[in-house]
Amino acid sequence: MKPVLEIKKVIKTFPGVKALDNVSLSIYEGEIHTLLGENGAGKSTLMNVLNGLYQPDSGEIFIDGKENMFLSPKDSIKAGIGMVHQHFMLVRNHNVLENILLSVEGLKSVLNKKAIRKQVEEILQRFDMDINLDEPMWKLSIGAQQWVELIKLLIRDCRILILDEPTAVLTPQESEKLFDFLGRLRSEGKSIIFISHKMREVMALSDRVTILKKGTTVKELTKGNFDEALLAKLMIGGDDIPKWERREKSIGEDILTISNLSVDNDKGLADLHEFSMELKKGEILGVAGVAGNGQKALAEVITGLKLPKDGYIMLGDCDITKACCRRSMIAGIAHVPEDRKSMGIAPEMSVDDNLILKSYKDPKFRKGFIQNRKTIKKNAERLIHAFDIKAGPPGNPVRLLSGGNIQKVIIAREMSLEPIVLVALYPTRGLDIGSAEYVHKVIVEARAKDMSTILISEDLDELLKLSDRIAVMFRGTLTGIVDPENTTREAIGLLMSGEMTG
Amino acid sequence: TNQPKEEAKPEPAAKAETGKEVKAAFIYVGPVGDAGWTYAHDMGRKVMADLPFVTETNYIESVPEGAESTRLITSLAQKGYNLIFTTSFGYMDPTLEVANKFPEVTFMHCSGYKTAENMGTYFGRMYEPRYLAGVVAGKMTKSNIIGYVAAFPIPEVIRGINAFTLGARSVNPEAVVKVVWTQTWFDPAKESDAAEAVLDVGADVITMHQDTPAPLQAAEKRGALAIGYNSVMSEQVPGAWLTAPVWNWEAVYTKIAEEVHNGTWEPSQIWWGMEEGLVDIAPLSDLVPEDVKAVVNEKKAQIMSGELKVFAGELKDNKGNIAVAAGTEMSDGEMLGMNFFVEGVQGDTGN
Amino acid sequence: MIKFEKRKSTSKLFKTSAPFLAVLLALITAGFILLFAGVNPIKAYSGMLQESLGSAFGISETLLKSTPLILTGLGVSLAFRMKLWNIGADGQLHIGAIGATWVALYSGLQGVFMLPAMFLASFIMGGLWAGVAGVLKAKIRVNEIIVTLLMNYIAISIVSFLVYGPWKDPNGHNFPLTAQFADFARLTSFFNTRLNTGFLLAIVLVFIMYILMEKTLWGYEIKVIGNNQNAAKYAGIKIDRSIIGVLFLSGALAGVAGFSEVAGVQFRLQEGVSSGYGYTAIIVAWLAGRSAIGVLVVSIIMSIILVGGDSLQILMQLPVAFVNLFQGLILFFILASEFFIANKPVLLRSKQ
Amino acid sequence: MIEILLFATIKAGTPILFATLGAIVMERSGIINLGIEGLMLIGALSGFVTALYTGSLFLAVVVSFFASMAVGSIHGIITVYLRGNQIVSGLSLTMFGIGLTALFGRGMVGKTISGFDKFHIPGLSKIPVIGPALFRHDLLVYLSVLIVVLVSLFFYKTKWGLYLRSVGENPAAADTSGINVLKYRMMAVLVGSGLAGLGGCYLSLAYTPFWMENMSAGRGWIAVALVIFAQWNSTRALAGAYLFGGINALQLRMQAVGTTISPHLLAMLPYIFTIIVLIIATMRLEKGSSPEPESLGLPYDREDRK
Ligand SMILES: Nc1ncnc2c1ncn2[C@@H]1O[C@H](COP(=O)(O)OP(=O)(O)OP(=O)(O)O)[C@@H](O)[C@H]1O
Ligand SMILES: Nc1ncnc2c1ncn2[C@@H]1O[C@H](COP(=O)(O)OP(=O)(O)OP(=O)(O)O)[C@@H](O)[C@H]1O
Ligand SMILES: [Mg+2]
Ligand SMILES: [Mg+2]
Repeated sequence: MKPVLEIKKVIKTFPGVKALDNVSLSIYEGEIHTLLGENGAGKSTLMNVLNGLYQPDSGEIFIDGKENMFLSPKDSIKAGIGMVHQHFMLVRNHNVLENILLSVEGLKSVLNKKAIRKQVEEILQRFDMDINLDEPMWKLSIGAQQWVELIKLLIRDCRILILDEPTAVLTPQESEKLFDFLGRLRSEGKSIIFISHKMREVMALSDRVTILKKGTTVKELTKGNFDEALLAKLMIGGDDIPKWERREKSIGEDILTISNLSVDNDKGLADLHEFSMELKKGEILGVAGVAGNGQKALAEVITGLKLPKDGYIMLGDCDITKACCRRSMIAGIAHVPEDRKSMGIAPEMSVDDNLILKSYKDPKFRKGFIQNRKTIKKNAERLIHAFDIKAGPPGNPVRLLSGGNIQKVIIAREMSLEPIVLVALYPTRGLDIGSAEYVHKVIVEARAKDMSTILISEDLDELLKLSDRIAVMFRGTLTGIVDPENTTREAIGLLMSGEMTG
Repeated sequence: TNQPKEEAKPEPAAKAETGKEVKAAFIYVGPVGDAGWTYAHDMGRKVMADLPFVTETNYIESVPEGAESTRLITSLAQKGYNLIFTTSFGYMDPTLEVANKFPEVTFMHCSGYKTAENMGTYFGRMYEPRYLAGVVAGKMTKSNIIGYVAAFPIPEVIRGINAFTLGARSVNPEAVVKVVWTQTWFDPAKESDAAEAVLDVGADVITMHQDTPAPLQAAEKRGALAIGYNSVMSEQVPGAWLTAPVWNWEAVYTKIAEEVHNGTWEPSQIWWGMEEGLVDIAPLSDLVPEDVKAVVNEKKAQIMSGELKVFAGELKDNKGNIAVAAGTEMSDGEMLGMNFFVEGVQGDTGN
Repeated sequence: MIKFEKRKSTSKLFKTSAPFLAVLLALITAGFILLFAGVNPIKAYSGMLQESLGSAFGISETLLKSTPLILTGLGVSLAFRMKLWNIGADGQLHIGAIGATWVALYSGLQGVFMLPAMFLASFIMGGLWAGVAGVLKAKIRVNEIIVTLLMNYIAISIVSFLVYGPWKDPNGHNFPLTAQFADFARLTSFFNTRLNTGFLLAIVLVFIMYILMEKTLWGYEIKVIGNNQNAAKYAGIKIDRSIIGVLFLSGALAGVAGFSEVAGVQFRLQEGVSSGYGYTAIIVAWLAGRSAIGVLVVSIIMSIILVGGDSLQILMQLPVAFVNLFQGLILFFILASEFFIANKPVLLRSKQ
Repeated sequence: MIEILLFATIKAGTPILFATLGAIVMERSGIINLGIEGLMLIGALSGFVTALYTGSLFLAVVVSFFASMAVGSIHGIITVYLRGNQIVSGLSLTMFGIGLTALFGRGMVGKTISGFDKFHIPGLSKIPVIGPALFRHDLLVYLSVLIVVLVSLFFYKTKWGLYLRSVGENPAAADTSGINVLKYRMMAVLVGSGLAGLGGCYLSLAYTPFWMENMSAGRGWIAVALVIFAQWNSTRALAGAYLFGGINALQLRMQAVGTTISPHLLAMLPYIFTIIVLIIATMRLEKGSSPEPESLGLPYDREDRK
């Protein structure tokens, strides 16, 4: 069989970095081909070359055996390639339909919105999705935005589909729906390039796996010839996966008490409704729930980003119901936000500066009004070393770091506050196994030192592995708290869909 | 239309060898293409440049008034220009400042009142032809409302408005002059809007103190009559043109250049009128009936002979107070700082 | 098809010399325009240098001209750090001049307190004027570009109102000028030139602003806010307060430029206190990369071009219009050459 | 009186309206242009010269559109293709335009043409009050209103409008959808420059049929401000331009009927009003939404990561 797509010896350098170093890859008709690699291995770069967004320094691309050179995404689209980018390519201020119209081929000069609206509604129905097409994009949850990206891809007729970490922000249920559909496309003879860091998905989906490391192809394996362990080993290579162990420990008294908390969102609807919960000292409390059921609001009120309408929050003896971000931080609450790039960092500033974003007023880091550059630098050196952050040259703006490393910067900073309570949202989203394990290790080690954690995640594996208790949320209320040792994924799933049980 | 008038060209001075060569430079407040004030000065400069002993003339345009001009005037003095004209009121202090530093250079400042050993002033009694223009307007208006589009309420402009009004009311006591300030010297669109504003309230003659012909064109479009300023613009508004008080700066420029050349120059305050030919009323157009022409000529002769004083008592201001008592007349100093509107003017002096 | 790609070698030397290279390239290209206008570019450029730097007078005038540019440039840069656009430095300068003039003429102060009081008045008035835009931005998110821009016109009208009306010099023949300041209300000038302590004040403020923007906690907060407002909020920074503070200080600096103009150069208030310094300041701030030291350097270079530009009129007999054209072109070429310095052309073949 | 005031309002607002529309088209694509003032002058001079030598007003309008476009292309090349700073480039364009027109306009000083005449729309112009106010203008006024409608339709009803808006909001998203970001931006700069030029030619062909240096007198700057005021929307631009023109017309008329308010204070009115209306409009915006194109002022570099 001849490959529909063949990449040969592609090299791509960015100032200071060789992102792709002689990569070759073949994609066949009707297969799901997974690209696996650490953060920064070059997966997205390679896909962007295929998409025509990046120009390779050298190398060749063949479509159906014919050499092809993509000067722009337009060329790539013409060749039948469609891509969902890792970072959303959405117009925030346009409504959903307009965003979708952008990728419709052969759009009429005078927009035929009605016809396309119908087409989109059909797709939505097929996935049992409820998205208002007239809503401006910025109002949508991240998960919904991901679906819009997918619809943009599906509405156009492509032979080769590239999905760069599409499931990072989807719920397990949503991912399942997507996989079903991908399966159907495969059977129609389409080729799919799939990127994910979630081994479960890779195992379930892939016909073939190519492993990328530091910009080169390490290995190509076909279905049946790989298992999770092998893939992980090949991917990490000589590096070790951080090892950690969750030791049993006695959980202390209540440290954070949330009582009857109600929070409204911008639209005046309830995000949280009379929500009550306690967090104990030294406990990791997992919070499960389909995105948009109030987890974010919960994190925001605890960390002071939002004011509750009603109810109170006590940290020890301290009432932090009305505390602003700064006060809640001083009280001992740290926050790993959901959207790392749009909230967690000041992108143009250096890693050093980002590592003191919360503690820049700490006497350690200043002499009066003047910042103490020496201690700031020392602090950065210590954290970069401790958290193994690949920070690049000194003064490097943090935006140039890979997603995984940006996440490490945030976590390092928050942990350096030595908080009493850590509120972590989706802390391992998009991280490779090595990095994800590392984050887990940090959290568990802090637990040993009596830090309590509220771990909000959609990854049930993560929750089950880490949590002492798992709280499940549905429509702004608590539907149950379960013990991870004595529960099943199914049981949690039921609670997540609003089914009340013990 | 804006060509220097042939007859205004003076006799070439004789014997260039005997006197000092003149290198003259000008500081202009606007661009020479402004069709108004600066344009008129530059016409004068060109005439002067033709004098045999004038070896070079130079100018700098669009020089902001105030601090910026000091540098440019100094720079000109340093470069060997021995006669420097600064052509706007705002250059007064800067000119004086530089004059004190360059005693061997002759400075002439237009429209101010400060002088020095080597600095004199020059200006024209524009109010004389303004008065005559007022006479024309007073005779020509049917609605007895005359529109006056003016730039800024400085004494020179106020003096012009007053003289114009006195002229108009000398032949038509019913006439009122409505003033609209534009707060700009060159914004043709706004000036034409301002003209429209007075036309809308019934004006049928428009005059102006601006550096563009815009108000006149607005008048022509609406079938009103127009009296210009600075120079003859009859070709731009053939259907409305009556006349204009105009500048003939070459009269001063050639005279000063000659004095400097001959070494007879003395600091003085030149304030010439129609008599000396620095200001004049442009020929009245065919729209002006003969009898009006006769009145204007008569009054012109009276002014030139000194028989008619424009600002002689009794004058009332437009609030009813007596501004100049009967039997007296305003001194030059008082006129230079004029700050009130005479009876018959409708508007605010902005003070 | 030709495509440009980033140069990968970015040596320190190359990076620091790039801006100068850009100016050089710009001058070479603009030289052709001069040739086209019938002027020998070498002569023109040496004339410009001679005019602006060739004599004690030239140097003093160049530095004098740079003073308001430095002050307004600092203000604009500070605001840009927070991604706030202060296009109103011109108006703030006018208002600062009003403040200083009020103190000089009507406060009744005497002697050594006069100048500090004038400074303070211009600082506060300029600050409050820009602070209006700050409050509107912080409290109701009104776009500051339009507010600061439109307030320029209002400020200029206020100056007109004052000098034509209540503040007119009673002995000034009714011309629109205030009375001249007493000697103790004037800044000291040096070496019989017009250069005065206003320039030193500007230098001092450059260093204060350098420390403030680069070294202090507030400078850090400003950078964070300018970078990512969400992150700033998340870090517990009071954004609204900083917006108001930054616009206040930005306007205050421009206000001080008004002080240095009336107290150092004009010794009275009159229309046209500024010859468009507030707008030039925007160019200065950008070319300076928003750094205080950069503002100092770029302001002086701008002044060299502006003062040197006089010679194009005086020596080369070029009309002022040409000088405008020339300055516009120089900037165009600086922008363009920045690109060619950062990128190199490569040939691409389409294989479709 | 009201119809006279309305008439004057529309007239005074029209040059600003053209320029604002031009700026909106550009800014919607993500390019700020502080060179509108320069472009207006180019339009004014080129239109005037054409009318003077050919006698054809139609040709004059066309030439002024294309001449401004040609000069605007400098800004386009620098900001779109060379990714130069838009602010500095725009300011340079203003200087350049002022200089260029002053240089080439020297010979035109003092010349005059017969500009646009009023065109009474049959029927409509007879309606009392409204007729004299709205339907007795010159053709360029009607053209400006037509362009308001066209711009609106273009942005919201056509595919190119959608693409153009996307390019200004998120060029990467547009690019990956196969839209040629640079081409769209360049086109927007060209067309926008042409429209700004029409604002200028309205001044020299319809307002005052002659050429004078710097005759736009700061209207380009007002246009830049009105874009924000109009929240990048062409219909609001019409409201803004007319508001601005109207207050000006009103303040001149207050003088003409003999008010004794200081003319300096009257001169502030248009600016104060514009700010006040802007505040009200901003307060009415939905929380969290922003009418400003998200990538306004940012160059697009495909391989750069933000
Ligand atoms: N726009 C860019 N400019 C400069 N360098 C870039 C750019 N995009 C990617 N890189 C470089 O490409 C390399 C690979 O990045 P890439 O995004 O392809 O990694 P990845 O494998 O997709 O990682 P992840 O799993 O985190 O998504 C990085 O080392 C980085 O240096
Ligand atoms: N523009 C750049 N210039 C230089 N180095 C870069 C650049 N962008 C990324 N890098 C480096 O590349 C590596 C991986 O980058 P990359 O952003 O591709 O990872 P990523 O995990 O895909 O990030 P994200 O999740 O944001 O896509 C990091 O070491 C980072 O420092
Ligand atoms: Mg990636
Ligand atoms: Mg990546």
